[in-house]
Amino acid sequence: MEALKIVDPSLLGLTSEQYSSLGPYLWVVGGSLLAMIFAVVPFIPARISVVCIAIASLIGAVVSAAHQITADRTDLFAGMMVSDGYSAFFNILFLATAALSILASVRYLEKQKLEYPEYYVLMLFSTFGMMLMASTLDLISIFIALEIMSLSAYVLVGFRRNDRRSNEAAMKYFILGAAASAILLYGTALLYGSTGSFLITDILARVTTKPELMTPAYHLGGWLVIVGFLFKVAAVPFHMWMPDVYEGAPTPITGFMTTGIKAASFAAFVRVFISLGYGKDIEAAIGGRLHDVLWVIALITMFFGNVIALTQTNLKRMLAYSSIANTGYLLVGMIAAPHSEAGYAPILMYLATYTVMNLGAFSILSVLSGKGDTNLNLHDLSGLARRHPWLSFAFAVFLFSMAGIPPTAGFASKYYLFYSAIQAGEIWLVVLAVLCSVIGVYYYLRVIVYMYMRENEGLEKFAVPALAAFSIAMMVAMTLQIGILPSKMIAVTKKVVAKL
Amino acid sequence: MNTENLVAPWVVQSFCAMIFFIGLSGVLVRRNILVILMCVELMLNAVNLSFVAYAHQLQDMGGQMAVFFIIVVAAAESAVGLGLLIAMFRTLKTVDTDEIRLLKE
Amino acid sequence: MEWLNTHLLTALTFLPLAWAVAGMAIPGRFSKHWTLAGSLLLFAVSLKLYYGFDPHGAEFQFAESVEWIPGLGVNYLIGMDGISLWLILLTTFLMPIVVLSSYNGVEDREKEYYTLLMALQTGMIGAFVSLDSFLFYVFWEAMLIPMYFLIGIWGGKDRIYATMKFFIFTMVGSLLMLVAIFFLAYQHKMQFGSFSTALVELYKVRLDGSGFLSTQSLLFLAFALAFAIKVPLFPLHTWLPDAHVQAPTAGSVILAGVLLKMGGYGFIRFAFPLFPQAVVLYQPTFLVLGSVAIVYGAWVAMVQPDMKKLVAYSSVSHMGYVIIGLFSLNAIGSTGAVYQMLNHGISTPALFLMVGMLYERRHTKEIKEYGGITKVMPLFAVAFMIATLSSVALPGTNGFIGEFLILLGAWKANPGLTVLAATGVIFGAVYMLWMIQRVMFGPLTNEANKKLKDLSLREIVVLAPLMVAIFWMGVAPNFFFRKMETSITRLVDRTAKAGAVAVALKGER
Amino acid sequence: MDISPVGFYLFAGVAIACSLLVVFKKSPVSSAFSLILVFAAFAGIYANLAAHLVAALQVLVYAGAIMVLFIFVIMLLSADEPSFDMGRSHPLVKALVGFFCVALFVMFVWALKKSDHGQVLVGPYSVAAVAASGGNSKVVSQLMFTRYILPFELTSILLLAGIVGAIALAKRNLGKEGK
Amino acid sequence: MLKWIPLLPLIGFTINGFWYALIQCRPGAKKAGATIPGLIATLAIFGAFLISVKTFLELKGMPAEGRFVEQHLFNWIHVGDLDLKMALRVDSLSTLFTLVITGVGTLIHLYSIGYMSHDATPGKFFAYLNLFCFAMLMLVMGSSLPILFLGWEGVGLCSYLLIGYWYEDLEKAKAGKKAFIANRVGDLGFLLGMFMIYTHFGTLEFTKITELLARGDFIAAISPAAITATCLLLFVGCTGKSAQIPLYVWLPDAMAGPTPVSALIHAATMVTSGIYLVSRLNGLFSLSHTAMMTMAVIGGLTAFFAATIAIAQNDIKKVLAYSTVSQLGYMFLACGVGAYTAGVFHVITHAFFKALMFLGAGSVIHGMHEEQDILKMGGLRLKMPVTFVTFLVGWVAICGLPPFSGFFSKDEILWNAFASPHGSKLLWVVGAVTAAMTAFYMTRMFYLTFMGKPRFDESKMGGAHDSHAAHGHDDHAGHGHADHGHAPQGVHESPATMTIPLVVLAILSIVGGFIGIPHMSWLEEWLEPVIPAHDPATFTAGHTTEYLLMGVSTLIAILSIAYAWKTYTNLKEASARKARHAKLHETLEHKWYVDEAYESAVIQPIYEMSVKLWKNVDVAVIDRVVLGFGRVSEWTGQAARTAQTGSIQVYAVMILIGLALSLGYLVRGF
Repeated sequence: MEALKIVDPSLLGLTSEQYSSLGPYLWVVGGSLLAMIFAVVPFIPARISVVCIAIASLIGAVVSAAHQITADRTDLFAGMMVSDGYSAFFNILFLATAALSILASVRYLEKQKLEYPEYYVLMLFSTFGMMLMASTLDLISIFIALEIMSLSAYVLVGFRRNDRRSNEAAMKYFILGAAASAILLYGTALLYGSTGSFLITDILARVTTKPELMTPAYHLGGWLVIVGFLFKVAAVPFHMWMPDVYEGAPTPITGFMTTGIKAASFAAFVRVFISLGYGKDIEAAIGGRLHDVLWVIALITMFFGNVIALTQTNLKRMLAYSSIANTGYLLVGMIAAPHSEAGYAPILMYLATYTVMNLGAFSILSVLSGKGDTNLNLHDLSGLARRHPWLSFAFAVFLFSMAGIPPTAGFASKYYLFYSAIQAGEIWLVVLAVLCSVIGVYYYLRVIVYMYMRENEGLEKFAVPALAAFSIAMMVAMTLQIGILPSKMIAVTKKVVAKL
Repeated sequence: MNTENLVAPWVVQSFCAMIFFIGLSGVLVRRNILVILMCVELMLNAVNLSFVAYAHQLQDMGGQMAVFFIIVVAAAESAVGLGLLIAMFRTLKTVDTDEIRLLKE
Repeated sequence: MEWLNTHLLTALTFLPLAWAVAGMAIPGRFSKHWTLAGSLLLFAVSLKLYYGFDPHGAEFQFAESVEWIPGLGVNYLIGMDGISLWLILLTTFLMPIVVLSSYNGVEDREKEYYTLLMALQTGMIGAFVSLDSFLFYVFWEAMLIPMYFLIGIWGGKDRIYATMKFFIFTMVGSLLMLVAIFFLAYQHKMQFGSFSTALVELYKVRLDGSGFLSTQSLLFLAFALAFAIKVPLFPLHTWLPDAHVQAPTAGSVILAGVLLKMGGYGFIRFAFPLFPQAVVLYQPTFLVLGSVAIVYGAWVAMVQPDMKKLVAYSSVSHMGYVIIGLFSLNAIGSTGAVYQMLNHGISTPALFLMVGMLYERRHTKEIKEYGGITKVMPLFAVAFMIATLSSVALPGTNGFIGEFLILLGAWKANPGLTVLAATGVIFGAVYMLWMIQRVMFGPLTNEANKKLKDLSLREIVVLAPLMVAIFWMGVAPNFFFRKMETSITRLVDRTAKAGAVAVALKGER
Repeated sequence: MDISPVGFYLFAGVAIACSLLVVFKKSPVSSAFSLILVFAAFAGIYANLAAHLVAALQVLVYAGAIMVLFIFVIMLLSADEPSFDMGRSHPLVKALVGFFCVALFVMFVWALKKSDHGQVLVGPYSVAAVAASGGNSKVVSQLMFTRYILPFELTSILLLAGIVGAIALAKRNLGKEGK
Repeated sequence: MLKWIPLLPLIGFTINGFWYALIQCRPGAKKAGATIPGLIATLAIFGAFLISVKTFLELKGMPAEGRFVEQHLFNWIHVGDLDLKMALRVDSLSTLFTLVITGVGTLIHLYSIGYMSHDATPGKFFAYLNLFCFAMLMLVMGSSLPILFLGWEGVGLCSYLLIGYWYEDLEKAKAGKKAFIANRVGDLGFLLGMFMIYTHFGTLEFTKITELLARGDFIAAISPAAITATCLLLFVGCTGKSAQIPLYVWLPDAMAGPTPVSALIHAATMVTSGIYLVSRLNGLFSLSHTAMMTMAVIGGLTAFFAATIAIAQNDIKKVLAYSTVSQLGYMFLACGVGAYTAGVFHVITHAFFKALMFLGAGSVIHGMHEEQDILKMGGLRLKMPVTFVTFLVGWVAICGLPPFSGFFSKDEILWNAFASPHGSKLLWVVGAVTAAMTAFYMTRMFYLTFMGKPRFDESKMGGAHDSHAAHGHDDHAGHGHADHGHAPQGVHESPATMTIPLVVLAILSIVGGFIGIPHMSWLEEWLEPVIPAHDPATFTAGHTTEYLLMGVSTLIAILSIAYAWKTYTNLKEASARKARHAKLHETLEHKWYVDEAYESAVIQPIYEMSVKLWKNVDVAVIDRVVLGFGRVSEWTGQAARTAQTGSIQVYAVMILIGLALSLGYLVRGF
């Protein structure tokens, strides 16, 4: 047997155009490293320098990511990583989430006496993990990116070290996260065993050319990977961890998690779901049963997400369950995507608007939360409109957007999603989804009732920090802009998804 | 090479599955967080073995590469996990999952 | 000014919103004058609409079309015909009256109050002009938010329950309508290759309308549910009394004056032309529901202790007439129904304004608190009497024309039911006159009533236009019919013919 | 596909026994030691499957580094009191876990058995070819730095994150606490 | 010229109305006198009277068949194939009615100036009176059924406003409400009748309807059942408006209004609109025998029934009210047997003598300072000579003694009841008995009021009477003329403005009969184009029986007058007889407990039903269902929420179960 020619020269070097496509990732990693260094520099107060570096690197990354959207697709690292419209779209989303979360948490950490620079470094690492999840095409790399994101998240959740609730939340998240990652990994192993490759593009190619590769082990592996992702996005049977973690974690982190981590998980989920080969004719996948199972999961996710949220008085837990409900709507999008003309575009749009809405809401909550992040209850909000008209107006816009009332982005994206779901023939699922969202309308409006219509014995007056006010205002503007003129956003998502 | 008394690939995979489920049941049943972490390691090892077995069957190096990365991930994970455990121990003075029921409903 | 001529409807729709936003800069004290000026200006602009509209011209005039969401085939398509002309004029006519009536009725957070009123107007006018079903839905929902806040913040004791119930009730109905709109757009794509939610396009979509549960019937039911809740039709009306009792005077005037018309307008603009067979199939059911609504509304109104609730239930009864008028599916009945919508938009707001005036004086709406106030408030008594006559449909007032045409139209469709519906004429007189007797006539027993002041000049100016309208619409209805008749007949005949043909086809098949 | 049955079944038996011990042993230390035995058994199987580098790593990293860390933490937290806490867990939980784990295992075995249909795909790296081109470690390391360069770099970031995280959590006083 | 007849009263109404609303009822305004508004109103109606006389003369000059004057005002409703024009049309029938309305109306307006001199708000009263005349004139001059309906409901409204004029007394307000609602029930029938006509005839114009009625082939096409139904529905409208059996209850209570109102509305004009409608559509009615028969029977029954009640009434106005109901019964009896001309004739004569007697009663009450109970009157012939004489004429006319108008019209009706093809002997008997009773109770009232010794104490009355407690019957506490309390002056004759109309009406009551003397009645020949006269051949009896019957009816009248006169000369004997059959008398006094019957049979159940409807259907069923959804989702939310126990074990087990179940389902598909 002669020696195998392993070394392939083309893999060694990186062409200049590949470098530019790696721009965003390099910015973020560079930023985090620099931040770590400045954290320990004696003279400059870490508080300011680390934040500035973090924001600067995020902005640099956004700029370079913006070029990628229009640039055509370039493959990197022997096909393991790709820089196409899809990944650029999500990169911008994650970078924006990170930037806005940092803006919201600067004053928050000061109030909570938690001003450690590690916070921002870990935030950058987690963002890096997310960006990779959206752009890697190889199962192992996706797993590693997932781990980068999750490890930083576990630490960030447990960041308030001497608070029992924060530790408890972090530990719960860690253990269940680890178990779920193991399940995902085992699925990858089974897929590898059936198709002989990690690259999802290869898997798709091999499965479509030789359908007999779809052995029971393949389906088993595929379902385990799907379950791994369902856990990450907190679909109902696997959602139990989310409310506790959201309640225990510091508020900006909850905001960061509910938007960033969910979006990243969905980004990877979409790529993997397409490559599993079930997309062509979802009704017939795994003997027609995959469609039914996903249908049921989507329904119970929407139903229980909304119904339990109805009973919550703690704001963070309520938004956690509303996030579960939104996962339900996204799952409806997933089921409908293969057969609808708009494909996965509605999911992307929904994720974008969902991120803007929730981030805005959580920034407001971080501004509202008092010392020690006491759990924020509904009646703390009563009469807020009288003392902070603009803040409560912003919160009302976000709530109306989550409830899906017309002039807001939430409405545009939710009904673009249902619109494409109807085209895919899922009429009864959409009717049920619509009825669940009516339950949602109730508890979103209940918050507005407390703010506007109750006498004000709630929180005492407090100063709204400038940074947070700026980010909230920007998000309100985005929500209304997308709500009134959604066509630009729809066009972008459609173009991005076309090359998927 | 007498082929008939060789170990069939599905047997190896079933063995991995068994180890995996023993690890999983350990995570579910045991209350001591340390043991839970160990069981997670056990599950990851089962997956590693499955990777190597498939690599061997498919005559492809991918499996072994994957194992290499999984070991690294497991290391990082347990580092953070134990860090969390220490932080929790410092405040809750216990490693029992039954104590941490503060966040519910 | 040239832009104004070509884009009159857009200007009309968004002028109030812009005016409200501009009003933000004005200190709270002056916002009410600012809003009054704005609403009067809007009324003037809408009169331009009246003179520009040529009844025998194109089906939809002052049409404007701009691409809004190409992905969904939705474009900003607005236009108006005879029906929406009068409903818009009703809205712009009522708004100055509402603003003037809440001059000293509202003390706290005045600026937000008037901003919400103007935003509400944008929503309403938008809904009346939009010819794209998605755009209609957007305005339909956007209208809810200002009303939600109006009732929620300035309302009565348990306003939160009322406003929440109002919002969720309308929301459930309208969401199913939205699903139906999407399905229609999808059918349009299947049959014509491209998505479109424009009304004129959707007319062309052919749907299987054979059975009671055929696709066309299900779609019709989805639309009908949304509009029946809004009308409100008998079984779905319980939100109305609560909303009215808790709403501030201005809120309930707009709610009764215009929002209830949205249901009727929705039926004749969307449900009828889109699903002719289903309309013919479900005609008897809705005729029965309408008649029951009339009698039920009248009977329950009779026993109400609270004046506002009584007038609210009277609205249920009046709108029952509108439903039978619409579903008689002939020119006379439908024209009567649309006219009845206008009448109801004049007489019920007058009644609500006067109850509001009493509330401002005595801070109670209970009938037993009053008695014999004609002695101290004679002019008020005259005005209240005129409004009652209009609501009781006395010939010479606007109510009679509406009810006469509706009953005549309904008689052609189904004589038996019309007898039941016509008994509403009696019960209508019973509950109104009994209320007048307990409030207006009889000895002046209650001490507090002795000191009541009669109508102030402002209040006279508020009520005068309504009184004039009552008689003008009663004596010279042709002035109104001329402009709306061709549109109504065009819609109704298309529905009746298409529906009948299909039913006949089904019959002989 | 030449796994010598004797070696494999021996190591497999040890591995299963020890992993059961890990789960059902009272004290965490004994669980830790039985886990080390499991790792050793696994290393044996790896060697049997001609994955020598992995076997070495298994022993060095898993048994050596991670388990040492575990034992160190057990001693640090003196969490070794023999609290056989499994007893206290809710009987229903145990019943459910038992039932569903067995059910899943049966499903897995059925699926794996059903899909074991011989050599559909064969890659170039047969045992002989690997030996020919310089042994397992050489091939693995060459692949590591050419085809699998991306995961390799990512793991470096991952470890970095792990370190920063562990310090942020466990370090006694992080700068001036609450300055 | 025609439009000025209704327009003048309308102008009168607007002037008085606005003057009252804008000036008089401002808080500080001084109290307006009755004369100025009175004059405006009277002039308005008098102008209308002059124009209607001119129109009458104009019509006289025209040839028989072309005898009508039309004037188109404007297009009222033009929708689809319905094209209603607001047009006035006066032909021989309606000109008679306009003459009666404007004539009697003028007299009553004049009378009211005096009567309402002490009232607080005369402007309002005269405004309403003029509005009534406008509505009544529209009713009779309308060229199509909807315009008639416009007038029909307009008069209903005015009667409501005028009955409840003294609104501070709750009883009066209730009476007004009762009148309006009773009318509304009738109007419902009328409305449905109109729809039937429209669907079958395609038009609502009278001229077109009469043309179609003439075309035999057209009538054959319509099913007889439909025609009967239409007639019956229209007749229901008439019973409501003209107070026949089922819906007459509102008329006696309508006496709560001021007396001129009772005279004008509830005697002369409004209540006769039913007859106008029936005679206007006589072509339609004569097509269906059953409708005619029901009309006759109900008319007869009402006449008899009302007469029995009238006997036991002590309030002077109540007696007159029931007598009006009875006389209306006669008119419908006439129309029922096909003698529409006789009906119209009786309308005219009745208008004269009944208005006379009401005004007479009014002046008695005015003189007796609001005393209405005839048992407390007596011997007024000396105190109020003019009222006495005119009342005497009215009394004689209504009893039907020969030279007076009452005799001719009532006799015409009895004769037709007896001999016409639609009539029957039984109907004549009922008519005759009722005639006897009419004579009895009228004589009783006349005697007790004017003859015998005065049974009242003059000194207590006079200036202070407005403060006396509201005893027994309703009093006019409302219109206190407290400001100029005059010295107690006893019973006095009414001023000239009140007595002149009495005299005029007395003359008319005498002369009125001569326009319809049997066999050479000018009236029959005048109404020929509108109401085709009966050809005598179809009659079941000849002229001789006619004269014979005339004699019999006169005889009955004389006998019952004598009998009544004898009984009431000595009161003690009369009260003794009353005690003997006390129970019958007591029931009569309570109007056969009809009001109480209606209350318990109709109004109470509806009230309870609506309370139940509101409480059970609205609150219990619909609201509970609606809130039910909320509660169910709340409950499931709570249940699902408790599953979140917080322990990691449970969460992990949930994942395991999720995984196992989904795989269990999927495995079969592998």
